[in-house]
Amino acid sequence: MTLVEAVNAALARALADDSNVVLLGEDIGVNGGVFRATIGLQQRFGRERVVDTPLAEALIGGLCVGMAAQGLKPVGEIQFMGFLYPCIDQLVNHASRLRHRTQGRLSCPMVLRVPHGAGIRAPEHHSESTEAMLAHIPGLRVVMPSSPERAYGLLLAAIRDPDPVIFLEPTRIYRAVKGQVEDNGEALPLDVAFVLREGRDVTLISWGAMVRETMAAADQLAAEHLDAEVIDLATLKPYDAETILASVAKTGRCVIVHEAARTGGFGAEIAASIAERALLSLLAPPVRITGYDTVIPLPRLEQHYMPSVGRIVAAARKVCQFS
Amino acid sequence: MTLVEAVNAALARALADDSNVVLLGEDIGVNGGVFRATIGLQQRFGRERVVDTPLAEALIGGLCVGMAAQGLKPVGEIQFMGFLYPCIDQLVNHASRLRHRTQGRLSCPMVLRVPHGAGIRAPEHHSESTEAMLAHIPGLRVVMPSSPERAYGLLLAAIRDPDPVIFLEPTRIYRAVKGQVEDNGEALPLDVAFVLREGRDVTLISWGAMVRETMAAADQLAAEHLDAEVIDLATLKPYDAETILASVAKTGRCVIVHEAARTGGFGAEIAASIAERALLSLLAPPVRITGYDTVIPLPRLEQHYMPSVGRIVAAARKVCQFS
Amino acid sequence: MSDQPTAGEELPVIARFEVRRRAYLAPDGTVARSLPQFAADTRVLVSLYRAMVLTRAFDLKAVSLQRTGRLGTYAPALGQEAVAVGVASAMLPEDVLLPSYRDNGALLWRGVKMEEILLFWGGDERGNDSSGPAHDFPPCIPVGSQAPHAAGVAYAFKLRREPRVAVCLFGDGATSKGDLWEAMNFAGVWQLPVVFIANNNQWAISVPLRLQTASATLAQKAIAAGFSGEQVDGNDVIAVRAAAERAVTAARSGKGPFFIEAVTYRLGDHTTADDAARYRPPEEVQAHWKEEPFARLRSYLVSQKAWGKSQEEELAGECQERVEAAVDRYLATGPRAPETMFDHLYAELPKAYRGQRDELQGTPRA
Amino acid sequence: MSDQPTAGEELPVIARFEVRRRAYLAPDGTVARSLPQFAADTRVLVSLYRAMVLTRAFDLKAVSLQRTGRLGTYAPALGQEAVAVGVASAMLPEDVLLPSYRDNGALLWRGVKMEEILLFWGGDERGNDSSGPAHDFPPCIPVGSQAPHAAGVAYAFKLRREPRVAVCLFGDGATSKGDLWEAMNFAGVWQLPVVFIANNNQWAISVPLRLQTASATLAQKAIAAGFSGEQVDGNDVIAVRAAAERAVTAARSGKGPFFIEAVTYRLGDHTTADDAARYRPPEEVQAHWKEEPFARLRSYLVSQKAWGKSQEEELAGECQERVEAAVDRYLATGPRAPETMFDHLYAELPKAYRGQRDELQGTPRA
Ligand SMILES: Cc1ncc(C[n+]2csc(CCOP(=O)(O)OP(=O)(O)O)c2C)c(N)n1
Ligand SMILES: Cc1ncc(C[n+]2csc(CCOP(=O)(O)OP(=O)(O)O)c2C)c(N)n1
Ligand SMILES: [Mg+2]
Ligand SMILES: [Mg+2]
Repeated sequence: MTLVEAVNAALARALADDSNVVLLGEDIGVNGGVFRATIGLQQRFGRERVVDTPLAEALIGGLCVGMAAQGLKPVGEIQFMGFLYPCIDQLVNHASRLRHRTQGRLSCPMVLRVPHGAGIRAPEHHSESTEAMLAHIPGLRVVMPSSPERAYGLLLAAIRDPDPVIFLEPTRIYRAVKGQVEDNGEALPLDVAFVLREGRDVTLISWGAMVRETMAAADQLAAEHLDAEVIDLATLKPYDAETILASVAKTGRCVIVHEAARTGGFGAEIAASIAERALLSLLAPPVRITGYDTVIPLPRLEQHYMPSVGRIVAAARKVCQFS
Repeated sequence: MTLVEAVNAALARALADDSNVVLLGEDIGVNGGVFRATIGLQQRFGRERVVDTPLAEALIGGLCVGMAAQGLKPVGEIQFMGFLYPCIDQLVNHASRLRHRTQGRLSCPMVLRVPHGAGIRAPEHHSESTEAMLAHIPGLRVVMPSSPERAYGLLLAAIRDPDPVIFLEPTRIYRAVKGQVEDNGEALPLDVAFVLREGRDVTLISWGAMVRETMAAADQLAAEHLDAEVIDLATLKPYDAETILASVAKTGRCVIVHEAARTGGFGAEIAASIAERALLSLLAPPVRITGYDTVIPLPRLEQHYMPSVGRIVAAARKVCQFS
Repeated sequence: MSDQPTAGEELPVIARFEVRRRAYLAPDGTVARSLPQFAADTRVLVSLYRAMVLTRAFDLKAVSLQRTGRLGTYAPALGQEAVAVGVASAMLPEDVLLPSYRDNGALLWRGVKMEEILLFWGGDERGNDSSGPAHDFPPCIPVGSQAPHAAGVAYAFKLRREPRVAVCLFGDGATSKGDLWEAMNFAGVWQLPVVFIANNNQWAISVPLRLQTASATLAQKAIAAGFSGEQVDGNDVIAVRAAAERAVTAARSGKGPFFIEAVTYRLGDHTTADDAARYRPPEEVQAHWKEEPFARLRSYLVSQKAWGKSQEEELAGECQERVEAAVDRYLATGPRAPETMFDHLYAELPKAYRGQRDELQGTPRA
Repeated sequence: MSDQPTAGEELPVIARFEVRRRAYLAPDGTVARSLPQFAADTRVLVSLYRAMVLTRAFDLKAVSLQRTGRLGTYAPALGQEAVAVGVASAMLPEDVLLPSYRDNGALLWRGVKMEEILLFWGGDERGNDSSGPAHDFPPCIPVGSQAPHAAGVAYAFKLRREPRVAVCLFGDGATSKGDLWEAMNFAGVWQLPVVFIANNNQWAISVPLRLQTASATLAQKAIAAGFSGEQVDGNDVIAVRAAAERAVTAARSGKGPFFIEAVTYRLGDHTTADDAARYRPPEEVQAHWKEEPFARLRSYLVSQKAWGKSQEEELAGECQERVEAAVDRYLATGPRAPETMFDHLYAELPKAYRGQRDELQGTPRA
């Protein structure tokens, strides 16, 4: 099953299990979504539970809040992350704090699915990776899977969660990776990082599509007899500092990898908390390998923008040589 | 002159000096803005250059982009930071990249002024400090003054700058501090941090309203014979890492103070870059003293949310004792 | 290019629209148009009058609490009481109200306690965990942003085939916001049971209506979303209730959304933080005092022998008492422990933030 | 509550609106309504026809480039050529065009080179540093978000007393976006020289118009902003140009904004990444082929002896040649150095980012 198929399977399962689940977004009905994540679902669950909305992102966010307050479990889709911005108002001012501002009288069990990131040679504004903007907002959860299994299990968890979850789906690996996924309705835990590979020499931390290059880098490093531990952060907000700190306590060295622009990216948070809470175990500076501090370029240069396996390997090597 | 008077003086100066400067926002005309930052300006420069807009923040951002592309120098006002969110789309997708996407054919010399932060016992949604969301966006400048002098000089610089600048004005010190400001039309440099107080023992880094508590903390520390260096970051994007690193190289210890929620706040970026580039000079972990990871509470509890002088002093003391 | 605009050309008309206006009681209390059915029972009108008087008594007290430092910034509804009361009186408890920050008349009607409203404006979140219908939304501060919620709520009703209606209140300024537009458009497409009600008090802080929009009425904005709107005299509580009742009933029976523009006037400052004298002449305000909603209804009730001086005095005393008692309860509300700022952030506070909460524990209550 | 909706009540009408429709040439090329002045000169019509043919030739080629891996995702305008061409032909060079991503006919008319358009869709920012008027906006991808820019541009014209007009093109889907609404409302208040033109091709990717909005026409949406709109037959380039010319001329002379709904049909896929057969029946598309904009204009020109087979063949050849030459230039465009991704990010790259740029230097060009 590909990652996008896993998303589809989780949505189908949630729709079948819970009549309160409603999907809404642009082109998610007959068309099955521009990435086909919702294919077949309108046919199966009807056009009232799989709703083609007008072209309006603030609306999609706000509808989810209203539906959620009424006990539905809306799962909205924003077509690309570049079109999420008009919806941020609804996320920050409402979704994230409806429970808090009413002291629990109302709540907002919604999920907003957003295809994330670059690398699919898409047009302008289609390749954004601004997860750090969301991970700063108290009251939200921000989740990003890096494999079909985790897409399935984390999406089910997100839908069942009683609070708002932004579920970022890395388009670059929608179809690029396949995995064995059992459609058994079992959720994976939120707020927990996954150790994808154990190692002693250096900790590599990443999330979403970049986990792929990070794992490839670990393979290459192994060939150089450097034993990398790889952590998929998976939930960015709230994130699992314990797993990271435990790993860095062991390795003393770390490289954080993300696709988003460097300055103020979520890697800064990880590096800061490592410095703050594990300084004495550090044998080398925590290094961030990230996208550059420029607008994500159009396809001709996008490959040069995203961290390559080579850059990760070089950084890890350097970190390991540091003394 | 108070900070808000300095803002007013800089705006008046800019309007007088350059006929391309246009102000726009809600209630900025006859009313002079809800904080009186634009008082008297419509009277003096006319209602076409000091424009009362309809109640629409995405519009204000987008108008600025259109005006700027035409060679005007729009200075928009958003009434409170909590109402900036609908405008983020225009900032991220357009203002920040108009020059880049047209490869210099068009540009966007706009300023967006936004009252920032808590501490004035204002209603819900009026006390936001989400500067980290903006400081992550390539192509923007994000500036926050901490005194009347810097408000005057940095705002003039922002208006004269050929690129978009988000100018965050800390409401808590709009009137709380007075300073000698000469209305001489002289700008201060952007992209540069200000060392407000030199010291050898610990570096305190802050921006905006929190600089006040940070300076007070330095005074208290001095009484304990701890010699704190205080840096006002002033420009958050792009920020002046050199000044910070030079200071930390000297002191080996630092406390970063901001009002915004901790996780993914801009303090993370500062701490990360210190860890990355100055690890070996660190004598103690870089510590962040910040707002909590919860919705900024309504006035009854807001004082407990914001970093207090006491928290800063305690952190600095601990950092200095670390070995 | 031709210099001649082809203005003379008579192109065929493919669509026609009109906006109507509803008003019954003239400012002097005479009946300008035969009253709607519900008004035949003067007891109903008395209940509306009483609610308006209570709203004003509460409002005046809230302003004075603010002036004496015992309340935060507060947005009075002076002169606009007929809108909130008229609308609320047309709703059923199971309907959902999505109010703005100036609709306390509606909140009170629906059972929110005065001390809860004070608590909210006094800077305490507990005020929003109120005694009104549990499904009602709290007052919305970011202007217009509650409109998509109203559409979402109405969608839930439609999906579950529940005969319930979402009622969304907002100001003239809000009609400039895109989110309101997006919500109305969606409501039109799905024929949702939602009523959009613009409280057109003619000012958005200092911005007069003519700088807010060029449209001749606000009611006509619904045309863009493919449904109808109506203007009502917002100082005539009978007109407001009649329009709201008609719209709510239609929505409840599947006839889709409706838009009501209630024209009134903000006789007071925008909020206690505002000084309206800065931007509008006292004469304008004076003139509008002649149209405010109390006098006309009272005159009418008196003319119907349904009201008199003694009732008026009794009501004043009763309101005074109720307000004072509520203020006492408000002022007696216990302090909060600072760590409660983490309460209800999530259903269960994630482990990651428990340390922060602990850090706050033990700091003095506020 | 009264059960009786007060439907019988005839409330007084306080505002009336109508929407008119403009169309001249019937699908078979006969004249359904006497033509506007400019059409008396068939050379003008021929120039429009030629521009439409070039647009389609370019479009078809772009799609085939994409299919063979030499271009990125591309949005063809098949069947909608009359809108972009008609609108552009009504503008002056000093006016500012704010196009969407499907308006290449307008870009070409205004002097943008085909290789520049290809470069942009080929994934290279240099394509937007184009040869059209330097003040025109690049194609806007986030739907509707260029509308506030158009208002800002028009505001600059008004402030400087320049007789120039901003022309904003967008699709039917865009009319659901709040930013368009906010921009129109502002344009109404300030009576700005801006023309809003909805290219109503009846689909927004897979969403048909009836799920996009309940409004009977898109033109009526202007009523909400306090100005007028008109529907035109968007397959009749004469109607589009006439409407645009009238609106642009009026705006230029200070008469304020106008809204045009050009009704046409998207005969092709939404983009090369889309397969429209998934969501609409081929019969619908077939039926609309009978109304497309070329045949009717050609028939009319032939009937006027202003066009014939030989011209048609010659034009086809000429377009073919121009397109091929442009494709050659596009494909021959040199690679870019990766560090150029930092060029034009700011007027001058801040010191903070120079190290990142340096890091990229020396990596292979693309
Ligand atoms: C989105 C947003 N922008 C700005 C504000 C600040 N503000 C509060 S009330 C107000 C005016 C609202 O006017 P209107 O909608 O007419 O309602 P009224 O206050 O007159 O009842 C403004 C600008 C806000 N609350 N929300
Ligand atoms: C704000 C935004 N949301 C979503 C998209 C994705 N998208 C691209 S085109 C399109 C449909 C646009 O429809 P319409 O406005 O009718 O223009 P058309 O493509 O038919 O010319 C969508 C949803 C986008 N580009 N921008
Ligand atoms: Mg108002
Ligand atoms: Mg369309």
